[in-house]
Amino acid sequence: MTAPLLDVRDLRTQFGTGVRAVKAVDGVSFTVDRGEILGLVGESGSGKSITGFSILGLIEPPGRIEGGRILFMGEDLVGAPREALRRIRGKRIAMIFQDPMMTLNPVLTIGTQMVEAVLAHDAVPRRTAVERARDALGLVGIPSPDERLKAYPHQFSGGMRQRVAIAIALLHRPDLVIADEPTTALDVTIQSQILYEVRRLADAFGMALVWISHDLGVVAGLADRVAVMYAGRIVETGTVDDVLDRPAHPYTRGLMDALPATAVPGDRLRPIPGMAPLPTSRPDGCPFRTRCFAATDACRAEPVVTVAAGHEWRCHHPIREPAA
Amino acid sequence: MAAFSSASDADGVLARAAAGVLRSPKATVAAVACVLLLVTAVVGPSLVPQDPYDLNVLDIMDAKLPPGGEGMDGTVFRLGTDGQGRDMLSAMVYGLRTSLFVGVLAGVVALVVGTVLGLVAAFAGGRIDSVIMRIVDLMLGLPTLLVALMLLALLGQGVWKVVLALVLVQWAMFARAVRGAALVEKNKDYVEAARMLGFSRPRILFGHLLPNCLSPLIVIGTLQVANAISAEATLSFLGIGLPITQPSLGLLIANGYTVLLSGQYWISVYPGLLLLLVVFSINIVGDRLREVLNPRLAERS
Amino acid sequence: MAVFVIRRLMQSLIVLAATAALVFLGVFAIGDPGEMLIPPDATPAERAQVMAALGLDRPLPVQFVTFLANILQGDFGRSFVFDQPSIALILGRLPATLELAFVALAIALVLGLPLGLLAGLRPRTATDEAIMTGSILGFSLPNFWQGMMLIMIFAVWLGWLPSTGRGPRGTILGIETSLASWEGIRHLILPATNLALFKLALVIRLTRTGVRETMPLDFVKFARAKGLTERRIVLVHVMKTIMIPLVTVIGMELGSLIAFAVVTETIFAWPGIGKLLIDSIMRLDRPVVVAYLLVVVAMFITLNFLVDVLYSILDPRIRLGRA
Amino acid sequence: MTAPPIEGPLIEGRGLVRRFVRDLDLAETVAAALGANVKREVVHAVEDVDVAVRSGEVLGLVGESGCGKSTLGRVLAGLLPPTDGTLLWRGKDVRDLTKAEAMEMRLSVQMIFQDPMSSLNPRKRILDLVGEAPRVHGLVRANEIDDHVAALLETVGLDPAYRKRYPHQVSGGQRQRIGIARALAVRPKLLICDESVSALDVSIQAQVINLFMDLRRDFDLTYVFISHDLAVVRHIADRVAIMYLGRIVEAAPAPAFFAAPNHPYTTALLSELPSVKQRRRTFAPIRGEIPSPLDPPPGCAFHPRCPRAFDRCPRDLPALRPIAPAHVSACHLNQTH
Repeated sequence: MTAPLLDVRDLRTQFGTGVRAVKAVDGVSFTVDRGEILGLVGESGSGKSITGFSILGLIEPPGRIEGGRILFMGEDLVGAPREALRRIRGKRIAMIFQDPMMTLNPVLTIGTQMVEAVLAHDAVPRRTAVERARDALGLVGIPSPDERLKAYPHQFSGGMRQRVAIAIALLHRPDLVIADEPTTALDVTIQSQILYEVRRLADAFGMALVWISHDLGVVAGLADRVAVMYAGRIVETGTVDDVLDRPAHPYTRGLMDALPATAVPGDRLRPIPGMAPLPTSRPDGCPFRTRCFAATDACRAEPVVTVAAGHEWRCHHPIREPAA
Repeated sequence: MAAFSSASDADGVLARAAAGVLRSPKATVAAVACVLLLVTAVVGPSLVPQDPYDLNVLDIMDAKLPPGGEGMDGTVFRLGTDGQGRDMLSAMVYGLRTSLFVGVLAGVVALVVGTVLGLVAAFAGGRIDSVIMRIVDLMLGLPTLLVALMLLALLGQGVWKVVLALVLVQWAMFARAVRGAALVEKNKDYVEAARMLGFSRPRILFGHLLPNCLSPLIVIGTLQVANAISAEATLSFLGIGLPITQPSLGLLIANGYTVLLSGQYWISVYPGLLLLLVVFSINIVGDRLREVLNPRLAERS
Repeated sequence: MAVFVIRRLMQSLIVLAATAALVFLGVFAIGDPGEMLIPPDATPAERAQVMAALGLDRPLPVQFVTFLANILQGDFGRSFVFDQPSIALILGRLPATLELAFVALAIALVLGLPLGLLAGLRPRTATDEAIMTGSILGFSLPNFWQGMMLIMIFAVWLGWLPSTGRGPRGTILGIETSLASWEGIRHLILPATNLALFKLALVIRLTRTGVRETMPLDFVKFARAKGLTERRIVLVHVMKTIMIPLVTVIGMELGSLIAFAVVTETIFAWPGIGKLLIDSIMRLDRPVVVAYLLVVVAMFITLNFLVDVLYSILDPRIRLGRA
Repeated sequence: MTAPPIEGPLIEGRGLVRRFVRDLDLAETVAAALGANVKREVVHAVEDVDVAVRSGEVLGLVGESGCGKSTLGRVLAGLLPPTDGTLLWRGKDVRDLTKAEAMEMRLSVQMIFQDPMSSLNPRKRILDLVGEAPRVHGLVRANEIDDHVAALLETVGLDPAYRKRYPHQVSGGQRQRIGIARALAVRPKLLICDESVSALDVSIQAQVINLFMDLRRDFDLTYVFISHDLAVVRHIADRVAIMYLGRIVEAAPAPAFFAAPNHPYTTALLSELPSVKQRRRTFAPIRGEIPSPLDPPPGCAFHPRCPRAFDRCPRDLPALRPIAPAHVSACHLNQTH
């Protein structure tokens, strides 16, 4: 087996210091292979977005990466020099943000913002950069790209802006794209259009994708593998089928059960009791034990990761269900 | 990201402001200075060696004594004397009284007038809003010092005239800030919720909305008091502010202007330092309040 | 953008009209216009004659129309003191004031932008604290007192620079200016510094606030994610964003510099319109005061209007229709 | 406050229209006269909507952003007067209500908002947030307010000790419960829930949906449940109405609706709904975006995006016609077959 494209090991990112430090990402490990789509799923505050930003070195004070390694094609990005990180950002690893209305600078044209992204990494003539920008716009299905290069972000709808952001991410044909809830702010029909383009482009260019989302449905439809985050940790990883059809961790199971779509209309839903603990006051041992139906005293101890045929979980009392 | 924030900063905007000031050593020192200056202004006349405007105690022979100089009757003038033989320290305390009185009064009146007009503009909307805001634009479009200067050139000197001029040039700032804040708050769901609950308009306006518009008022109010003190001093210095019978710090400085070049620096320098201390202290506190109460910055801290 | 410009143009005209009306009311309706327009030493006969000549015996609305008509023809009345048309006096002194204001603005910008940027990019560091405390001190210093201290220190004690007056003038690019000779510049340094310090403090604050509010925005983070250099992010993305509000304020401040020049010119005996104004107020030379007021307000409104046009060009959301 | 038992709908809108007009100001008029491209703007937020909600039912109002569902909710809530059409409360035109009846309606209809932070006044303690209305309207005696609020908090699943807290001191899900308690405090009949669970995490969303269903049973409540999420609406609603660009394009009892959706827009929405059961799916989106309500397309507003549009669609506005018992749809296709 060849080395994975991205190998995150025991990543720890925290905000602030001392007793009030918020351990947003608390020992996260996962891998992404070339061309693979990994869905990173979790509820708000689970640390999934911070994980994405950590990979690109975009954590700003008072936040910082406390420990762990982020091996990208064998090179450790943690502690890498700023200039080395900059050369990777946008070139080898690109990122798409959640709110398409906010990610483009309102006072610069789309063309300026695309051309500068080309020139940040490739010393090509301006004309070439403009051509590449135009081609990228065409690629993501934006009509009359020549004119649109001269337009400003406010002249685009939310869906179109997200297409522009994807076009910018694709400018350098990166090996990996990290997408942070890129369709959450969009309507269902527009979300579907974006997912269609993403799937098409990922297949065409063989990009790997880390798709960060709170929406299990989107991830189920798009991803090859899923990692489920809770309270700053990954509690379960595996193929989409393994994790969603045969969840081992009670939290994954709880998330699935809470979905209205999985219940009979009019019946009571089965929510996970309680609420996620604050990052400043997480219980010791398994952080889910205060909400878990299977919790015992054993859960006060740190659970270890169990691996079984590519399916991993971090639980003292995994759910054992017969394989379908 | 965090769904909770600390319980300590819960009790209203004033408590938040006070807590914010106390967290900064610099602002705390400035706030203490403000309080001390205020106390000095209030009780000062009973502490200082002479009533500088009682002509009976002045001796022209004591004129222009340098700091530490000894008068004809053996009195030591710590900060020297002015051209009439007046003790500078006493004159400064009296000047401080006048300066603070004019500044605080003008600031408070402008705040009240501006707040009422700003709220009315935000809520009445339509024509009333347009008229009020056009006047505000007009006032803010002209340099305040120029307008005050012109008003006083027309009206003549006097404490109340200076206060009136300062209020006229300052109310618009408050009106615009309150209207801006109120328009933002007005669109929040809690106002709709209050309407759904069948509350009367005054209850919604004053009970629900106004408390959420206080932050900018406190900040601007603080800074405008400093501004008013400074502007009054400038006008008095130019000879069109307060009359010579009620000298503020600005007038004291003006008195020393003519003799400054001949080396009698203390007549201008000491009142100037006191004026600087007053304005600087208030501005430090105001700046800190802006930092603490500015929602755009505070949300992220 | 057309709408924006038209709206501002209409507002400007309204302000101009309102100012004219206020000045008229101030001078003609409140108090005795004769007192303001006739030299105090005139005899009663002269007085009556002048009143009739000026049309002051006619009803107020008629007077207002006459007043407006005279202004539109460039007739702002004659100065009692100089016995010249007051408008000529003002225009003759204007270049000195403009020179002072522009040099002061240049100083404020050249120093203020970098300092504000520095403070904004390093919030809550010692650098930031020092710059910001300095800036608060800057706008707390009473302008006139600060001018006196500058004279005391640099002219009286150190003897480096002249204390008052305008130096020799030369011509650069067809403009008569003090900047043409070193002696002229020496005379300009203290008054320009005095006028600039307050605005410098303001430019620093505005820049810093702008930077601090812009840096956490998503588009800055996205620019980083694109692999842009920090230099380009700050100089292009952040600067362009904060220039838009900054231009407005700076434009307004140029106007207020002209107004504040009243103080600086008085202290440094700079022969501009500000000093003329104070002298005229002291000598009860009302026609000059009226002319000053109308000219300065007109200038001010023109400036604001130009700034608004510039703003609408800078901000694409306005240039291309409503945001 | 008790009303006589009624037949017919609790609240009903007939031909409701709500437009937002922005007239040209003087400057714009001048600019327009000079040839600038400025026009009077009319947002057609709600166009000719008939809607009736029977006592005790849950009507799900579904559509994408900009379709007018929130505006319609606010018109029904009495927050926005309709530009045209009639609103009836218990069968009586709201314009004819006496003062007492109007107040009864005002309190009987309450709204639950999307953003639980913005809908709670940040300067008030939870005790005041929930207790102010019953106190002001004299529903509860002053000395009983505290107990009343405590009981209400317990009803919505909150610790009564929270009375002394401020909204920012509790979590998002708890804030939404406070909003619900505040509405319950005035003993409403009808709750208009505007995207009330959209901002919540899945596990919390399920808790709040359960709460809504419990309250419906315990307090005999009627709901207008506005949401963009068909999965949630399918779970909670008895009847579903789909809006597109200000108009209702399809409405039916929930089971019939989900079993046999009729309108092309509805079928597109349903097929694009993400589902955990579909893996590595091929997405087949409908093209285009929702047009601007400033300038709705002629004929059927959906025709520019409709995969099955034909020559009649840009010409004629399709009417809502019955296609099955209680199932209406506005599509020309229904008449050609």
